[in-house]
Amino acid sequence: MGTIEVLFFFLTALTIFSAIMVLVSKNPVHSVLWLIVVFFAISGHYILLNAQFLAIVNLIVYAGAIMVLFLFVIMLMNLNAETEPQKHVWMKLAGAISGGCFLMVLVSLVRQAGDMNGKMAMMKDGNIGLIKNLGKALFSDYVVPFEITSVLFLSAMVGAVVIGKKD
Amino acid sequence: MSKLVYLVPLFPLLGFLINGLGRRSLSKSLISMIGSGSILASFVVSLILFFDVKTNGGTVSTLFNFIKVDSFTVPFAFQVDQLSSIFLLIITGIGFLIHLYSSAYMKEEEPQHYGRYFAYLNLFVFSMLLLVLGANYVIMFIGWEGVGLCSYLLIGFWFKNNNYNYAARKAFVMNRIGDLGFLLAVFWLLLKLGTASYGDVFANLSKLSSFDITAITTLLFVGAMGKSAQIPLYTWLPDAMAGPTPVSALIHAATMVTAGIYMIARSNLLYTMAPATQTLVAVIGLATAIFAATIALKQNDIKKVLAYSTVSQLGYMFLGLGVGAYTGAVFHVMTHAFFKALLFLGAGSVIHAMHHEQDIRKMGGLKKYLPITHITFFLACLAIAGIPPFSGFFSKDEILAAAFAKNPVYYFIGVGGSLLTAFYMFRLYALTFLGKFRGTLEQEHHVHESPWQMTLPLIILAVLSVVGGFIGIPEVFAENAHSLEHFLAPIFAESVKIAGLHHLEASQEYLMMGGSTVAIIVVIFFAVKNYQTYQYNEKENTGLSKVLERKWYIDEMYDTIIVNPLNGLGGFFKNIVEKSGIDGFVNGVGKMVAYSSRQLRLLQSGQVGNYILIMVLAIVVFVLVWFNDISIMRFFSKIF
Amino acid sequence: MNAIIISALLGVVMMFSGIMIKNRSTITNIAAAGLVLLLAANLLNTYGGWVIQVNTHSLLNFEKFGLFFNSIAIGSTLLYVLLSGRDIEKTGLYTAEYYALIFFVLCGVSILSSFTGLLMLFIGIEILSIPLYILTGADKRNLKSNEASLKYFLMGAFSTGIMLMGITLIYGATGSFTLGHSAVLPSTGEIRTSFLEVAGMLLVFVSMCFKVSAAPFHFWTPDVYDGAPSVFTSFMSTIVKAAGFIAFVRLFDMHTEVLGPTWKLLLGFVIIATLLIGNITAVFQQSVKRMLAYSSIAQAGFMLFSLYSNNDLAKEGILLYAVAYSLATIGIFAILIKMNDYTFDGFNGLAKSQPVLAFTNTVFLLSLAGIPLTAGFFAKYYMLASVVKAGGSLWLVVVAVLFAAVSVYYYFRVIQAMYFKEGEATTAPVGTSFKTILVLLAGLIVLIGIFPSLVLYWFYF
Amino acid sequence: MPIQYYIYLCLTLFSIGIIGVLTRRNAIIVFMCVELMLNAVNLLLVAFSKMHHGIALVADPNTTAGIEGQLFVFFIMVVAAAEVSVGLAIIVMMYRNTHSVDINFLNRLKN
Amino acid sequence: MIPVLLILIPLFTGLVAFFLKESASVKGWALLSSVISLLVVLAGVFFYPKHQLAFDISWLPDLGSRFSLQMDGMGKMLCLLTAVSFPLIFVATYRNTYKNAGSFYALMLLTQAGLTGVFVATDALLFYFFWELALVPVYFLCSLWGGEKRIAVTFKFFIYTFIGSLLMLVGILYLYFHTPDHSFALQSFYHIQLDAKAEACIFWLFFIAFAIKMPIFPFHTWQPDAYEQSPTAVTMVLSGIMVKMGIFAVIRWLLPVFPNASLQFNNLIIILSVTGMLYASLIAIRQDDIKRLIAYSSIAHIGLMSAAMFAHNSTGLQGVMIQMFNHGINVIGLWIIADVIEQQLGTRKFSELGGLAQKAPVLAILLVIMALANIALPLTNSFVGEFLMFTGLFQYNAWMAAVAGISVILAAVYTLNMVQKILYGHTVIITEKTSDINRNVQFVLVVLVIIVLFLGMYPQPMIDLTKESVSAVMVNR
Repeated sequence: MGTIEVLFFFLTALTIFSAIMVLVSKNPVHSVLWLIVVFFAISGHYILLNAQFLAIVNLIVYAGAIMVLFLFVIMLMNLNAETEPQKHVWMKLAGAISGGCFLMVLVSLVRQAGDMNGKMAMMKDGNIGLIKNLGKALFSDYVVPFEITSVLFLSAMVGAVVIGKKD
Repeated sequence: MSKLVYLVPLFPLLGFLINGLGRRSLSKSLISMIGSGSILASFVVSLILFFDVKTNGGTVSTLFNFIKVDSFTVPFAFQVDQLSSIFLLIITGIGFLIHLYSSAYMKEEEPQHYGRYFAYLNLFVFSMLLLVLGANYVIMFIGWEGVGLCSYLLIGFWFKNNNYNYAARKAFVMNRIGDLGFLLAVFWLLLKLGTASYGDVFANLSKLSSFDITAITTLLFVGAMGKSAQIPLYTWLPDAMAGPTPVSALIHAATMVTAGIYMIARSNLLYTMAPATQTLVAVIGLATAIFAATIALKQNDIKKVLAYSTVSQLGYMFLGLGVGAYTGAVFHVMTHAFFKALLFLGAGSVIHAMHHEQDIRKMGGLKKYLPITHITFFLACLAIAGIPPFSGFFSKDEILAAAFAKNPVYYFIGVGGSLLTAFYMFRLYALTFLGKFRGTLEQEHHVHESPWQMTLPLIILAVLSVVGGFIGIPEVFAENAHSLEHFLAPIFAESVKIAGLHHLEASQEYLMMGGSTVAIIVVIFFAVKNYQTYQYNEKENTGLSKVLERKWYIDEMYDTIIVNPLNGLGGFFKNIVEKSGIDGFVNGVGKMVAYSSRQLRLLQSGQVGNYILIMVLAIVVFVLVWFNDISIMRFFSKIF
Repeated sequence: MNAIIISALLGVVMMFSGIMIKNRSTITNIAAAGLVLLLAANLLNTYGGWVIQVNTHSLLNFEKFGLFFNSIAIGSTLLYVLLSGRDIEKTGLYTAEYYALIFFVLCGVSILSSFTGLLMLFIGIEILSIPLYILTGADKRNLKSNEASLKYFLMGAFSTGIMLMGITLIYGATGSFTLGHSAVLPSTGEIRTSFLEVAGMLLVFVSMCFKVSAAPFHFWTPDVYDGAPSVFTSFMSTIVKAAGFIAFVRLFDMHTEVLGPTWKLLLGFVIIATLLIGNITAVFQQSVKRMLAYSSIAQAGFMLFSLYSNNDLAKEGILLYAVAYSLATIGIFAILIKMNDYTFDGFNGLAKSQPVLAFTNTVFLLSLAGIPLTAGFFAKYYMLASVVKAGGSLWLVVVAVLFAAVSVYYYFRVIQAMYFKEGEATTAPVGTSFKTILVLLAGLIVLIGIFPSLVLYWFYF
Repeated sequence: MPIQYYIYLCLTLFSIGIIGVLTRRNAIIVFMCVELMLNAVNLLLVAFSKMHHGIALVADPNTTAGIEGQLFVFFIMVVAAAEVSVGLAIIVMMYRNTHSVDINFLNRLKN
Repeated sequence: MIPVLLILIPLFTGLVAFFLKESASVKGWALLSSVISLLVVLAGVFFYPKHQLAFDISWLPDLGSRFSLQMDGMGKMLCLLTAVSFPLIFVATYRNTYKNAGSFYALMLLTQAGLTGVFVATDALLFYFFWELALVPVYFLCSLWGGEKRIAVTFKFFIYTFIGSLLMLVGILYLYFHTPDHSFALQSFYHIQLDAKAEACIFWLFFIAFAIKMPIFPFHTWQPDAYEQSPTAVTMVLSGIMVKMGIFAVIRWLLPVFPNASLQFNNLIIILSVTGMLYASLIAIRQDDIKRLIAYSSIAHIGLMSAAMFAHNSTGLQGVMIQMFNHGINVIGLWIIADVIEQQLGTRKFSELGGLAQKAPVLAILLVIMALANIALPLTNSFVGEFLMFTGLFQYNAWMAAVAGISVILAAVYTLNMVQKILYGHTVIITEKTSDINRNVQFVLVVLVIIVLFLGMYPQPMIDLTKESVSAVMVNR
């Protein structure tokens, strides 16, 4: 039980706990905050896996930009626990059960898939996660999708303007 | 010589076309001249043919191939031989007389209907000739249905009266029932022999199994039942009296109804080889003879009486056919044609005189008003009653003799029938002509003898029915006196060879003749004495006489047993099965689609949550289906 | 590559034209011109003319099939703009932006028609979807439009998640982002499948089903098509849907043996469910627009046959189907948009007030119903033929034709309304050019209906 | 670290996301749960990429095998960002018109 | 070349007719076109050699389908029927006024094109095309110009037949992939070898399509309603010609292609047909509506034809062949009369009629003759047909023939009942002041009567015309 294991299990526990908190907390603001915790935990996982670039990007893009965006919107609508609508308990139960079934099925599949047995995810060493290597790959082999995603952003931008602008 | 054959049916056809198309333009006299003239012409031709046949035998002449398919051929061919030539003479001869008679009888009709009448009559003669001349069963069938059609048209001639129309339809449908039997027989022949021509059929009889022959003959006889009004298909004939009286005389007494006899006589060989069928024919014929006679006892409509007597006489003819006396049957057809036509025409002239009064209870004492009609009618009665030496005596006697030879029971029942015949005929005679007039005064004022066009045929026919019998004098009186038998011999030779022709001893035959004659005379006197002082009274008949008056309730029985159930079935199909059953199912499918559509719509609840829920569940199900090798238990065991 | 780059550039051009030009019809004309240009470029690309050479590192592969589909999509878009351009202008303030988004969608389409790996598939799908979320919500004041767009977005995002999970599982099993990579061992030819990969493909399959609105993942379709502004419904339900199918076919083309025997069973179930829900539910609709939404589901059921029996006939068939279905639906929607009342009764007596519209509409409907002498017949014909050729599934074909008979019911309700019912159908004013294009469109449909080879020879030379 | 752990972790996260989507009515929360699903996918991708890298490393010391996984994560993040901007815009538009973000009220379109 | 002309003439004249606005001109145009195609058919039947009657060009090479037409004996006869019927129908209904007549006659002509195509196509896919092309215009004709319940009824009719043809399409596809040379040509269909099970399945796919078209009990329920609701001109086409499509298709596409299956199932089918005969006849007895009566009597006649078809012998088949023509002629005549009565008296219920013979003697005579033809009286055309068919049926099974024969009796019952109720008896208020039929109708009916009587007395030409087709089918057994 080395430090890595300890960290791993701690982060895992944190991730799952805060993820659950995201959907049980009545107040949307709390959900957002818990989600940010989830993202931090996941970034921790990235670091454990020595994917530093992604860890940073995750923090900046998700925990930073996206979540702040969410937070703004929620503030703007000043949603809080009182205004938060609740589904009927049966619906919740149905949702939980079906989600659970989904999990069970996939887990059972993984256990069926013998070919995953004994495979290890390489921790802390292994340098593909470094910015240098990723950047090389991104601008050589994956330049086309990289460029094309600009179209995505353009359309998103246009969309935000078209939809969001008050006319 | 045989080229002339075509002319025989051609003249009536032309007459039909001219009268039919020109009935609005032509004048009555012209119409009647064309109508009668065409028949006269073909009568002349028939005479020529007759003598031609007498000298140098029968011929078959083909016009063209009516139907020619690779499995069989039906030529449109005419066959003139002894049998058909006799019938030609009867049809055209009597046909002509009746045309003549009609020209006066139908005077009151307005020209177009007058023309229609003669057109129908000519068409009838045409198809009757086709029937007789046809050289195979198919052509015969054409004529067979043709005459049925004409009788339909003529019974319903006065189409304003719906009862007449019903009678006409009844006649046609009942004939159709018979015709189906006829057709099936023809199919059977075609199937087994591949031909329907008389010559080939009779030549190849050996190819037929006895069952085939029995079946074919029975089916043919079913046809005869319909056409010749035998039990159980006879009820149309009395109703057919709805038609004009000359029509009854021509079609429903003299010619058409004897088509059945002609057909069986034509296929005598078949019947001779099917004893079972022969017995059937004999029994049916005898039964019909008696049965119809009993009904005739209590009828009060002059034409109805004659109608039932016709049925009964036809019964005798079938009896003759059944016992193998083909000549006798044909002979009786001939004599019956004479006196029955005479009777009908006489009745016609009476009705004419009485202004369409047909109830004999309202007549009487017409002797002094209608001398010619009276005397001729009397002679006819004697003839039909079978008083020697009138024609009916010889023919009926020949049949009865043959019946006796076959089976005495037939004979005695037959004689009983002839007694009944004598009784109802003279009852009719007495009620009509004897006693004193029972009609209204203005009727009495108008009663008068008919014009010459009507009396002339009466006289001619009277003469014929008096002397007509002498062409068939039995062998016992003189050797080879039975000229008809000798003339027809070639037709029946084969049958005779098979069945054998057994004459009775002279003594026995004399005894029979004498006995029956005496009995008949007694009956006649009884009847005349009983009915010449008849007083008309409205009292309802009771008991058996009522049953007889109501014709044994046969019509009612048919209605309840056959007609109504079929109607009911039709209604059931129309209203229940069709609407609710089949169509209901078809529409039900549509309704089901609409209904399920309404239900499926609810699946689209509009709730995103539900949509996604269903998606997730679907995914789960898919995975389970996909890895269906995982049983649920192992599935859970895998998780923990 | 031409199509991708030029459509993206044209999108940008449209954005700027929106700033420069205020007259909307000019913008429409520019868009039309741009589409013509795009079509020309793509055709050049197809028949080996001028091509922009880009080293895609085998992430994209431009074979004839995809390129040809590009021309179909671009061509139908051109027709669509020509027919409904005026109505796009009416929809909102942002005409130019709408066109820009349409061009971006076309970019996504051309990616989907040429991707080789799951990465490009994913990016293509997203480029396809995101503009559609916006277009669905284009009618901002209309609550239905908003609702549709939010529904579409939430469910779309969810299905994206599913797809990504699938892709991840495939990657985990095979170590690559291409399908069927590990299916056949190079050494021994025998098929070795890992559960993970199969599960991943299953999830990808599900999310693709979602995109092409196959039951039971179709639920977004009626609501979104109904809520979105009709012009964009027309675009979504034709070009975009066809693109989805092309992606679907290209994705699962030749990789189905990995999936084992259950594959056909499952697909058969999906097909029948789709046909059932699409056809049966459409029967009872009161709004023609919503009926068309369901009918598009039903048509999807037919198109899925090309997946069921992936053979050459199926590939030709899906192209023909794309053409027939797109042309007919664009036409119907173009007419529908002109109607003042979208219910069936709204069409009562159209034949008297607008004979040309009624007649062309009849042709389009007959084509959708698959009556001979229209393109739709051969579309369905190819689908059925491909299945019969694949063999063994005659029952499926029989079921399909029975549902086709059901489809006649709701298509002909429109015809009945137009011709046989009494009523005063009122439409927005329609110009002669509009009518002319409609007639040309109908003529084209009939022409293809008599000589489908016109389309297929293209595909072959 | 055995790869199964990561798989279970990510599947759990993913399922939690699904459950969130199914159980919450607030459009924003639902959307956040979708983001949660995406993150689960990202983590799994990285784990797999490291796994494949490790396997390939045995054969070839300076291989870049498995890098495509991490790049994919990068693209997912890009797309997610784009989606978020659009999605939030749509939600805001919705809120403007109805003053609610409750997806249960999205029932004008049905049947 | 002839068959192509036969299709193109009505096709193009029809398309032109769409744009003719003025009623009289379009009537003349349609009449002209139909007369021309009649002349062409006559030329084809009597003058041209065999090779002139075939036509074959490439149509869909990649589908293995060719645009190939061929007029054999049966084709000739049915084309003749079609080409004779249309001018007569146009003349007979010349006085009827239709709103926007242009479309009406256009659609009629298109129907003619489709029908002719069906009768001459020797390529399965082409056959299917024409099959539908004949159906769609009829749908519009009935729905636009029919009676008050027209829309629902016609729609039922359309979907019913459409399901049938779709099933047939599946069958065609299946056969196509089992032809030795992957083609739709009739000849290669004749050389297909299928295993018993497959043959049975595909047989039923085809049979249901044709059974619905004919129609055979119990697929008939669309028919009486459709006949009742359609405009009479269309009803004539439906019952006179279109019904023959089903019979024709069975003879051309079913019996030779599925010899074993048709031998396997013919007992069942004949029982169905005979049941249908009696069933329809009994219903007809209870009908009070002229059109429905004719419809059901037509079902009964068709039942006989289908029974004779499946009796598997040349005699019955020959009978069916000529009966196709005869039945067409007779039923058209009856429809014309029904139409005249409805037009003049405004009712079809013959319980409300009576005594028409006094007012309209000419009509009376013609009606009687047509009715007699309907009950197959000798010396009318249908006697020969029914005689042959019954002979064939009798060869197959005597009992079947006997039972079927009952319907002949029933036919007499209901037909004469109709005649009596309409013509005889005293006149009623409705029939009080009616005039006789107009010149056109008179002319048409007289022509029909002449055909009826001529073919009744001398049917041999028809038999010879169709003999080759019969033997062809029998050979392919």
